[in-house]
This record gives sequence, structure tokens and C-alpha cells, in this order.
Amino acid sequence: MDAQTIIARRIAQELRSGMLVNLGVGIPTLVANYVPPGMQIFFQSENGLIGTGPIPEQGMAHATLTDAAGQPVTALPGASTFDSAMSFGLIRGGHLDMTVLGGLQVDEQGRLANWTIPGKMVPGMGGAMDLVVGAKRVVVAMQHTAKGRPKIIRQCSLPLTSTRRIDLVVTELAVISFADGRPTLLETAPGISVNDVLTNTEASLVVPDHVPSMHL
Amino acid sequence: MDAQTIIARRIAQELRSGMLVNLGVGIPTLVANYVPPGMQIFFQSENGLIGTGPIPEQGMAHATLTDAAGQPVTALPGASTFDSAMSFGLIRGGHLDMTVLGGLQVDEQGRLANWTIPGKMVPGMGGAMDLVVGAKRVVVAMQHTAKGRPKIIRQCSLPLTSTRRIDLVVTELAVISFADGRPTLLETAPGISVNDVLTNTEASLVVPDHVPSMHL
Amino acid sequence: MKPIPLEEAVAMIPDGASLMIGGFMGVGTPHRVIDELIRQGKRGFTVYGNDTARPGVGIGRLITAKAIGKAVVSHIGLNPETQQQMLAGETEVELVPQGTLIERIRAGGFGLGGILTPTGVGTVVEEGKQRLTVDGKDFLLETALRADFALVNCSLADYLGNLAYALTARNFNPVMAMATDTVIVEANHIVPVGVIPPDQVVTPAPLVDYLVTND
Amino acid sequence: MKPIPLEEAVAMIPDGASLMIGGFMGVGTPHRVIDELIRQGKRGFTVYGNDTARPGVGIGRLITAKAIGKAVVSHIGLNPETQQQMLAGETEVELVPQGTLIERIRAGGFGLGGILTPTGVGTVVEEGKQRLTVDGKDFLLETALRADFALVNCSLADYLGNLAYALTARNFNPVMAMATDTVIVEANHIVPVGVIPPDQVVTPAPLVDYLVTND
Repeated sequence: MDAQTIIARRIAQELRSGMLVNLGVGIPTLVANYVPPGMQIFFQSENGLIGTGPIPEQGMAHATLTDAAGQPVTALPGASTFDSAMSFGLIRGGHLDMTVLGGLQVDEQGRLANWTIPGKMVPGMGGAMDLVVGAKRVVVAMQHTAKGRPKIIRQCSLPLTSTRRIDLVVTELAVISFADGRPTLLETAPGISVNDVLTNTEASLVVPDHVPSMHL
Repeated sequence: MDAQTIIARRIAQELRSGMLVNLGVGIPTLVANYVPPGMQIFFQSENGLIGTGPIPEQGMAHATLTDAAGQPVTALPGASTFDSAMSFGLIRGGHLDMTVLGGLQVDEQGRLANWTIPGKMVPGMGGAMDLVVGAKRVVVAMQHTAKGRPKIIRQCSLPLTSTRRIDLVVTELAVISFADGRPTLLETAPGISVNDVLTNTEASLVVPDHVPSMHL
Repeated sequence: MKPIPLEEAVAMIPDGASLMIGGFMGVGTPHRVIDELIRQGKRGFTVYGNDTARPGVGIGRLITAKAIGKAVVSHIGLNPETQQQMLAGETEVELVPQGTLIERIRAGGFGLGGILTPTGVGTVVEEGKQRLTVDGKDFLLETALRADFALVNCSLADYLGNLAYALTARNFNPVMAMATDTVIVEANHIVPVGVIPPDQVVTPAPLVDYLVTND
Repeated sequence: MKPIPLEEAVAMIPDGASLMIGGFMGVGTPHRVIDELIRQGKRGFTVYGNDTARPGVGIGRLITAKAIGKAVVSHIGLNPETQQQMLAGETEVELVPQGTLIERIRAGGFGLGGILTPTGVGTVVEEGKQRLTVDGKDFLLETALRADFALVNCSLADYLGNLAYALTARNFNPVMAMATDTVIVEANHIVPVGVIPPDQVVTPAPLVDYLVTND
């Protein structure tokens, strides 16, 4: 199983029926492919849609039904649409049960940097700052390292997305929780040892006596 | 012609086609009866309606189509409905061309008191404070005196509705403008002399050489 | 969203709870929920609403039942009972300009700490509040409001909890449905999923906690 | 509201004007108006919008034409030309969190001086802004935005100027239609008065100054 699939499948296990969930671009989007059968999840697109469905069949796209990247989507029965003020009222107002976002860095205090590398990549924060501030639960989906260097580090060197502590990081190596304020190793990926995780992590992790393997 | 009719007819002459107008309860409501034929006025009810029409015919009322007093109204073709946040966005945001409100006192600086007589009448300000702050033009419709005592006075003794200077006062005796900052006598009612107006007004009025009579 | 019989919905609401109640002079107020609150003898509420309607109508029924400890409203002029109870010290009444009240509730629901409004500057409404100047213009800082329960009336609800409102019965309802911990909805009509087109949904389903079932 | 041919509508807009342009990645953007701005060689605009879309799409076409002096947007990541012009110092770009941008525009249209948002506290977004504490929680004071013209796209307009929007093409459009001195609307379909039911009107007619006529 490749890194992206491991991450997306594991995060899908965090879903609960009835949740309102926003998925960022990239790996987070893949989470929608692994919703457990029979579970009712409301996916929000921040451009103004709850009830986002899969990509439409050939010839069935419409120019006014799109995701946050402007790409055609479908709407499930019971979908609703609204303006951008409402969309971010839902996000900022604590109505969003979970957001899944990509990450460049996460530090020991659970702070996320994911929107810019000054001088190199300046895409803009889009809705990321509101999502991290407002969602009830913030889950970061990212590869554990970039070019061999840890992304879970002592202190973020890149500009922060928010000072709010995130809740969970899922990588292709591990599940790390910030529920207790400190990063705690909850699970390792199949075939990955605790030591593998520690070697690839700069931040100091709390490691319980028993660390189970992800069930994927 | 009775006092209310004089006031309402004269204020109707301030209407211009295409205006968005909010009428308060009491005399202001009567203004709608004197809209010049062929003129398109959008009347707003602050409970969430633009395009308020007359009282419905017997048996044609509906419980969800009402004015700000909760009384049945009709909706003209091209009407629109919205929530209270939008309704007051229209009012506070400067989208309302004119509001017509009742008054208890207007003072020399053009400040209006119209929402409470402490200890005697405490109805609440409702939308009045927003209307006076936000409308492009504030017209006060009121009788010139109360129990023989002037209502246009040096300084309001009752709690202010707003510190914003109103634009026009129309009474059964006179039209008084605050366009130049000071109260200026623009017109007298038919059969009323300048001296009649001055006798019944405590505030010091600017009186031009020629004061025409209202055309009603 | 969980469908719930009227009696159970109201039984969840404890004495002394803070309630946001939709409606404007009783139009768009959840009348069945109010009647059941009175039947169950609940009391001591802090109520946020546009007004207290008239005696025997909408929130006015809670006034008559002396079930309200404090009312935060913009207008009580058409309900003499509210004025009597206020003057007698039986019911506390806090008067808030209508546009400020709805924006404070919206701020509570939209995750804002407050808003700057020109309304009330230089009046008694300013007392105890911070005045801020932006681009040379004065504003009052009006802070966000939230409550325990929203009691919402709508025209149409679907089985998921999507809501649509009719004409002037919309008023405070959709804004209140954002601003409380628990949202209880009384719908005039309950319809299958898909009957309300996406563009006509005003309150998306995930905001609704309980939908009162038909008798 | 005044019906106006496309060419005349765009001729009213001077070089250097500030424009709020609806749309999200080009969806719900008034494409005909943008094409005509380019055809008439207008330039030097300050543009407020969610994003600069992609090269050749929506606001991205104004970027390619180098018609924008300053863009106030939340996202430019999908338009490499914007990033190039920004790094080359040809186009000024001010990045604003999306939820803050839409609330600042709304404040401008709703007569508010600004709003308090938790978004951006402790980040670079806080620079130069006032931090306020309400009930022990920190917020940034974000001030209202207004512009000279709103360029709005909608699905349906009636002959009076009432507007309705379709699905995700609504986005910034109705909020911008509140926040500028002049509102110019490009409708996908123009229909008689009464065709749009009152509850489905999102932008009431009195807000619209000009409705671009069909060719």
C-alpha cells in the first residue's frame, strides 16, 4: 500500500456518522474514497457546498457545481449551497466536526505550518487559517518526512497557519495525537517499528508501553 | 385636511422613482397611500421584506407574510424576502434611500428622540436606532406640538435615538430642513403663517425671505 | 439530526436555560414548542428574541406564564404585560437595537468575537461599551451572543435536517440556528430528502440537532 | 436599476478603479465583463476577489493582461502568472484569509466598521493589526472593505434587478453586491418580474445599479 493510501485509509477511520467534514486538496481529498459503507458524512466544499459527491460522469458536469479548486463535482441528495460568508461561518463558528489538511511542518506544541515557504512558494492561505482555527477537530495528513528530513519538529520554522493546537497527525509511518498537549505516538503503520518513527521525527514523542499497529 | 393627511401627503412628495424606503409605524405608514401614480417605490419592512404591498383582501392573508407589527400585508411582483441580518445590513449599510419615522423631540442640532420616555413609555428602540444611523435620508413625520408644547426644541431632554443629524421634519404646520446644519423653515402648511410656526417652535429657526406654502 | 417527539424535546430543556427563540411578533415562532414549555411548567429562562410579541402570542405566552427571568429583545411596545413585569421588577428586560441584536447573535454563530457598529454611538446604548474609531468614524464594539438552545421554526425540513423558511417567517431563525449549543426545530412541513433544492436550503442539515416530529 | 449594453457598462469603469469581482476559481465570475475590460484596454485596477483563478480563466485573464495593480485575494496558488508578477514586483498581492476577506467585505456592505475574528491571531496576518480580548479570548480587529464597483455574476436576474444564484457560483457575489458604490450585474438569464419567487431572491433589486443586457 502506498503512503497516500495508508494515510487516507487511516484517517477515514476517524469519521463518525453525521459529521460535517472539510477535506483539503491533495492527500486529504482521498479520504472521501474510504468512507465506511452505510456511514452518512456531510462533506463541505468551502466554495459553498455541503453534500459534495464524486466527480460527475462524462458529460454530466455543470459549470456551477464545483469544488474549491474549481473542478466539477456532484451533489448528493440533501445537499445545500450557500455564499462564502456562510461557508466560513460554518468553519469558524465551530460547526465543522473535522477538517483534514496537508502539512509542511507540525511542531511539539501541535502548531501547524502549511501555507507558505517564504520566497519559494506563496500560494496564499486560502481557507486554511480559518479551518485550523475553527474546526472542532484538526487532522493533518502528510508524509512523515520531506526529502528525508523530519516534518514533525521541535518548533516550526515556517510561518504558522494558526497557534491553535491540532489534534492528530497521520503519516505513512504513524498516528500521533496531541490530545494531551504533547505529541503521543498512538499507532505505527504495518511493518514500521517505534524506532523507525522516532528516527524520522525531530519532535520528542511520548511513547506508551504498547503502541499498536494501524488496522487498515 | 387633518394633520396626519397633511404630513403624509407632503412627505410623499419626497419620494423618487426607484427608491428603497422604510416607513415606521403610525403617521409614516400613511405615506404609502400617496405615492404618485406610475412611481416605482420599494417599501421595506424590517422584518424581512422588500416590495410590501397593501393589506390583503378579506380571506387572502397568510400567516407568513406580515409587516413589522406582525400584521398581514401583500407582496408586490418583484418582492424579495430575507433574514433579519440582511434586513439590517440594508438599513445600516446605506442602501436605504429614505426612512420616515415618528418623533417625540427634534432639537436644533437635528438630533431625534423617538424611542422612550423613561419611567413612562419603554417600548424599546426596535429598529429605530439603526434606521436613523443608516438611512441615506431621515425624514421625521410628527405633529408640531404635544399637548400644546413644542416638540422642535433647543436640546432634546429625552434619550436620543442617534446623534446623526436628521434631514427633514414634516409637521401639520411646516417643513423644516436640516440640510445646512441649522433648522431652516422651508414651507408652511396652507393657511399657516411663518409666525404660527415660530410661536409653536422652541428651537431657533432660520427663516428665508420667502417661505412658500405646501402644495398638497 | 435526531427526530424527537415534542414532549421529549422540551423535557431536555432545563429550568433557567438560555434560549434563542425565532420569530418577529410571533411570525416564525415555534408555537408548539412554546406551548409545551408552558405545559411542562418550565421557567427561569433567559430569552433572546426580537420582541415579546403580544399577550397570548409567541414569546408573549412565556411572558404571561412568567416563565422568563430575563428577556434580551429589541422591542416590547406591543406587549403591555412585558412592560408591567419589567416595571414591577418581575422580569428583567435588556433592550438592544434590532440590527445590533441580530449581528451579535450572528457573531456568536459565525465564530466572531463581535462587530463594530455605528448604531447606538452617543446614546444610552453606549453605556459600559468600548468605542473604537476606524478611518475616523466611531463605532461601538458589540460582543457575540450565544445560548444553550435555539428554538427554530421553519416552513420545510427534510429528513436530514435541511431547512427552508417562508417569507417574513425567516427573520431571526436561520441566524439563531448557528448560535447555540443545541438546535431544536419545529417545521411546518417535513419532507423527504431531495425535495428542497440545494439553493433553497437556508439552514444546512448539520446545524440541526433535533427535529420535532409530527403528532 | 438601469439596463445597459456591455460596452457602455465597462466604459463607465475608469483606469485605476477598485473592483470587487465575484467568483471562486472563475466559477461565478462575470466573464463577459472581464473580456470587455481587456478589450477596452482598461488597467491599473485594485481587485478584491477570492483568488486569481488560473491563467486564461476569470480574474486570471486580467492578470495575464497585466491590468491589475493590486490584488487583494486569499489564494493565488493555481495561477503561476500571478506569483511571477508578484515576485517580479509587477503586481502587488495582499493575501487575506478567505473567511476574513469575505467578512471584511460583508462589514463594508452591512455598515459595520469591522469584525473581531480569531483567524490569524499569532500569525503573520496579525502584523499591523489591533488585537482585542473578549471574554478571555483573543481576536484580531479586521476592518471593513469597500470598493468603487462590484462586478457580479448571477444565474437569474429579473427586469427590476432581483438576483438569484446557482449552486457554487454564488460564493462572493451577493456579499460584494452590498459593498460597492456601483453594482454592475452580468446575468446568465434575464427573466420577467415575478419569475423569481421572493424567497429565492438573494440580492434584492434596489442593490443593483446596472444590469448588462443580452447581445
